[in-house]
Amino acid sequence: MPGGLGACLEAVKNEVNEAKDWLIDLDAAIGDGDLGLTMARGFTAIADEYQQSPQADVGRALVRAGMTFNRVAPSTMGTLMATALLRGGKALAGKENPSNEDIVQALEAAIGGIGERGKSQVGDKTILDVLQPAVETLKRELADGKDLPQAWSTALTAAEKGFEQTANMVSKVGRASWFGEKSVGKHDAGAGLGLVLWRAIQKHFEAGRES
Amino acid sequence: MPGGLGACLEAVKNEVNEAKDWLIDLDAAIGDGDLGLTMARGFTAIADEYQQSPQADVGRALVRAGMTFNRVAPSTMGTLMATALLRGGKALAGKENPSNEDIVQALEAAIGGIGERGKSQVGDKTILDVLQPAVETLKRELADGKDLPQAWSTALTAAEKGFEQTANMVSKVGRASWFGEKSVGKHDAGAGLGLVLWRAIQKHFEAGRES
Amino acid sequence: MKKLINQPEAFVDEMLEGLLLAHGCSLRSVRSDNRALIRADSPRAGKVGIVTGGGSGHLPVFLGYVGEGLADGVAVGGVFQSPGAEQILSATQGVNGGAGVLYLFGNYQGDVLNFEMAGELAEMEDIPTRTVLVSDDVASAPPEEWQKRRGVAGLFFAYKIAGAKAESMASLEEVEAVAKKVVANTRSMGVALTPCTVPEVGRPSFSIGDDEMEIGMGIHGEPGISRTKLRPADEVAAEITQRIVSDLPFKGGDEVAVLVNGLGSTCLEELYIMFRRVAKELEDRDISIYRTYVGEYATSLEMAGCSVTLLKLDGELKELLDAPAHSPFFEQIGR
Amino acid sequence: MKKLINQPEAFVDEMLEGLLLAHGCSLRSVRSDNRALIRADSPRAGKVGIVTGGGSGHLPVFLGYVGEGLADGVAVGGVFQSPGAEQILSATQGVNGGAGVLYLFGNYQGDVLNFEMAGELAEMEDIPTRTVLVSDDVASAPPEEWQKRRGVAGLFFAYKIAGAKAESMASLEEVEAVAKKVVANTRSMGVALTPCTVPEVGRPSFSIGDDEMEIGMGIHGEPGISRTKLRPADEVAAEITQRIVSDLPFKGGDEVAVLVNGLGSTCLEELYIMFRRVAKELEDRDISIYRTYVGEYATSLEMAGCSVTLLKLDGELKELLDAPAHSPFFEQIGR
Ligand SMILES: Nc1ncnc2c1ncn2[C@@H]1O[C@H](COP(=O)(O)OP(=O)(O)O)[C@@H](O)[C@H]1O
Ligand SMILES: Nc1ncnc2c1ncn2[C@@H]1O[C@H](COP(=O)(O)OP(=O)(O)O)[C@@H](O)[C@H]1O
Ligand SMILES: [Mg+2]
Ligand SMILES: [Mg+2]
Ligand SMILES: [Mg+2]
Ligand SMILES: [Mg+2]
Repeated sequence: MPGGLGACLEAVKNEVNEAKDWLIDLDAAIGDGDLGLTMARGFTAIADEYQQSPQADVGRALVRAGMTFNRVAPSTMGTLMATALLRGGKALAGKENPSNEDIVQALEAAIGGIGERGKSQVGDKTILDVLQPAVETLKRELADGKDLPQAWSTALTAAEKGFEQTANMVSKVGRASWFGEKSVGKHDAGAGLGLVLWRAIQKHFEAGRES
Repeated sequence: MPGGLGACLEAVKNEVNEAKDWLIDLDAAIGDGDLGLTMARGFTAIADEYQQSPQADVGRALVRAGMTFNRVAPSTMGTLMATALLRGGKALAGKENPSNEDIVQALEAAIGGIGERGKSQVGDKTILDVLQPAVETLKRELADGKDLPQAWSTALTAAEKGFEQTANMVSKVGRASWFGEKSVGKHDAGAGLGLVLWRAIQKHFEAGRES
Repeated sequence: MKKLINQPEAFVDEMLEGLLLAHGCSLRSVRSDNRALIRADSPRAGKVGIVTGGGSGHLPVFLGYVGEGLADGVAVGGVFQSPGAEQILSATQGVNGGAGVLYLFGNYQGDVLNFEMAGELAEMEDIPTRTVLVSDDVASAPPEEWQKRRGVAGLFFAYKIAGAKAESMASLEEVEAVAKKVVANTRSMGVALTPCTVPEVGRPSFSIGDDEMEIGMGIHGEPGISRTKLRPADEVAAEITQRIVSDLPFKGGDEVAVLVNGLGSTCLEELYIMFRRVAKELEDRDISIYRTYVGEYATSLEMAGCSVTLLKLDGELKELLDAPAHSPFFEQIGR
Repeated sequence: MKKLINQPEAFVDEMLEGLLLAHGCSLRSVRSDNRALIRADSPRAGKVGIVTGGGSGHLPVFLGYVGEGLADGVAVGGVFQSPGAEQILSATQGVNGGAGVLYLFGNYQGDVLNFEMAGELAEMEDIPTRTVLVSDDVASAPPEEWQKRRGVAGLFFAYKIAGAKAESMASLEEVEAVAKKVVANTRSMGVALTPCTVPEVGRPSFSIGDDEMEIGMGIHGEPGISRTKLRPADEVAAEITQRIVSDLPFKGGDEVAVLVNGLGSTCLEELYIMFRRVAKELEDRDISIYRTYVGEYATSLEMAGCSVTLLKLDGELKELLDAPAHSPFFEQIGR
């Protein structure tokens, strides 16, 4: 990745902070409106922590980030992000320059962790509805021989589609599920976060390519 | 008195009820605003009680009224009115047709009771600043040979003057005293009540004279 | 303020009905008048009875402090209104165990007048009474006139200590003396952020800007000593503590009990934030805290704000403060 | 809503500082992290530890129920935010007396996820844990899905009874079993009149008309089941009782414990007016009240409103409910 993990975390941090109010509004509609705050706090903390003491082992770095994320943002999504970082980190243990295959495996482990921890699946109107199709597309595109930035860019379209589809779904889990049918017509906030994350890295790749 | 004690209590009840909002406003300015409510309640209760079971012995009737007044309106003024009724009643014990002299004595006992119970005196910015000069005037006019209605009417002027003067005084007792110097410029609510009571009986005499 | 009530006029009586349904084992009414309540085990032969009373709207004050090691009887007035002399007399009769009765209540004129009337009536029945007025609100009169001050949350310390003394079967004179000692050593000051609404009145008791607070305001909305913009809790706690400490004055080396009391809608979390700073202010002055109470001990319906009370302790007061106490509203197991 | 606070971000930590200053004899922090608190006498060898936790802003929930005959440890989150797994683990380690630890808390996903993470970490340290979720809020899911419901004031009964069981040195399985029994027999419903304001957010958690109320609203402002004009307390109490009774269902001849709980700014007087009608409704259905609690047991900052909780009792539950309990926020001397 251009600039390594540190630059990548920095890119995510900036994008999430920019999307803060948007995420708050999405979560406020059928939740408690904290998502923008907790995610800004979490992604800022892990980026800053890495900046202060970088770690060559990407796996280890992600595990540490997961623990930190949970400490500073122990909300639902904070805990799911922590779980994702821990699982992804475990999958990358010992790697300093993960291959594309490693990355796909780590992403699969991460979203597997979210589903397991959250006892949720695609269709429940969550972040999974963005991340699952995005990772599937990424994997297929890479298998088709695309390079990582290209594949990531194509997967962004899948992520966007996934996000749009959450508006048609009934919330099955978490706070939003209490709204039942009333949740239809509103996008899921966590899905919004998934999109922000995916787009952040896509932009980061793009910037890397241009520079 | 025209129509006896019952008609007199009825006249007071009506006048106090009419003055209710005015008394509330006066008390609200440098007190808690309940004076109109408590006095309407108290004077209504004793008039209605007398109506239901009249009593020839004016003294006894007033003592009973005092107990009732305290039960339905145990505020500062309610308790002072109860004390006044008890003392006045005691002074008239056994009388069915009190003389003018009896009445003056009863009134003196009543305002003496207020001063004792309230540990207050003329100049403290209270009901006494109306009742004391009124009773003094009444006594002097009667001694001068005026009849009761005439004397009462002249005393009303003293009551009115007393009421006006309370606006220049600093509150020395009760809730209003917490306002200290800030009470200057405002009339005392209890003095307002004193005026209402005196005027009620004056009107009652007038009506009696006309009929 | 929105309320869960029925007819406003029924507020006090329905509250009392509910209360007796809930706490009928601890409290009972005298001659079926719910506005005169006494401990279920009253009268206790040879024990000084403590009777208190005042307006409704201040729970747990007043009736919440009727219990073991506390007061014995209470006369309940309308909201922010004195109870009648008749009810005070009923409570007096109900708790009279032959050792006399102490009238212990806050210094408000309506209450004073009615307790006086009741005391005269009780005397006619050969029940000796004494009166101790609680007048702890520093904001309501200068130090040299402290006995003219209003009674606020300091009532709690008076009940706790006089109640413990009476429970020890002390004489009327002894109970009166220790109650006077508490009052002389207790100082309080409050801050109000919002008014409250008396149900029958239906509108707020006073008006205050959305960004204002008033230090020294009384529990019925009586005027305070300074209205300012809303300030941080630390500043408010520091100012209140300073005013209280310099009033008695409390001095370095003193041992005190502290009560941080919520007026109604201010939440417990905020009270602890206030206490945090009060404790620091006391520490800075070398005044040590012997015992702390934080919570709603004397409220004003749903008024927002809090008060701070300090009681200077000596050996006797410490022992009595530590004694167990038990009512439906206040339990203390002991030190 | 006006608040007595300093920096909003410091709200929880300053509250905890104040609390530990006030109650340092009863509570202590684990490894100087005030967000992981345990009974001062923890760990007690051979006793099952009970750890709870959740967001701040609900005092006395959660940390107010750490004490004798109650819970042993608590992890404290931000306002309306779950605590982190790390703090839950700290509390778990702090109370572990070798007999295992019961996680007992309200059914909110953020909390569930973090307790799950903590449980996995505790397992790695050979501390066996069990989890019982309190899910008493009738308004939040249909009867057949009662285990998906949110946890509200019913938490109190769970602490009281599981705590008494643990105090009797019962095994982890036994404590878990009785906790499950409480939860299965507890039902609550609330009504909200005003929203509350999370300090860091700075604006009300939801909007509601000046003349409206919402039955079934959750303690963080989660949507309820009916928003109507403000109705008399009697009507509200009758409706809530009916909904709760028909849910379990509670039946004629049942014995219950009742909790009428204030959400924050609703005053005690109003809670007794509500209880008065709840008691009547139960009497009409031949359901008898064994024990009553009225007061603020689980709040939502300064939200106005209240909740009613019923617990169906049997011999075992009655005995455990009557056991003494003692914390800085709750004292019960026994029956
Ligand atoms: N069980 C779950 N599994 C996966 N994602 C979930 C689950 N529950 C909630 N989410 C996601 O989390 C988002 C809300 O996160 P957050 O605001 O942290 O929740 P809360 O404020 O309720 O703790 C939802 O929009 C949804 O995408
Ligand atoms: N000590 C006193 N002696 C005589 N009159 C008094 C005394 N204190 C108050 N008053 C009178 O009572 C009036 C207020 O009565 P009320 O509204 O019943 O008082 P509160 O509401 O404080 O109980 C005052 O305006 C004053 O005239
Ligand atoms: Mg959220
Ligand atoms: Mg949240
Ligand atoms: Mg008045
Ligand atoms: Mg009054």
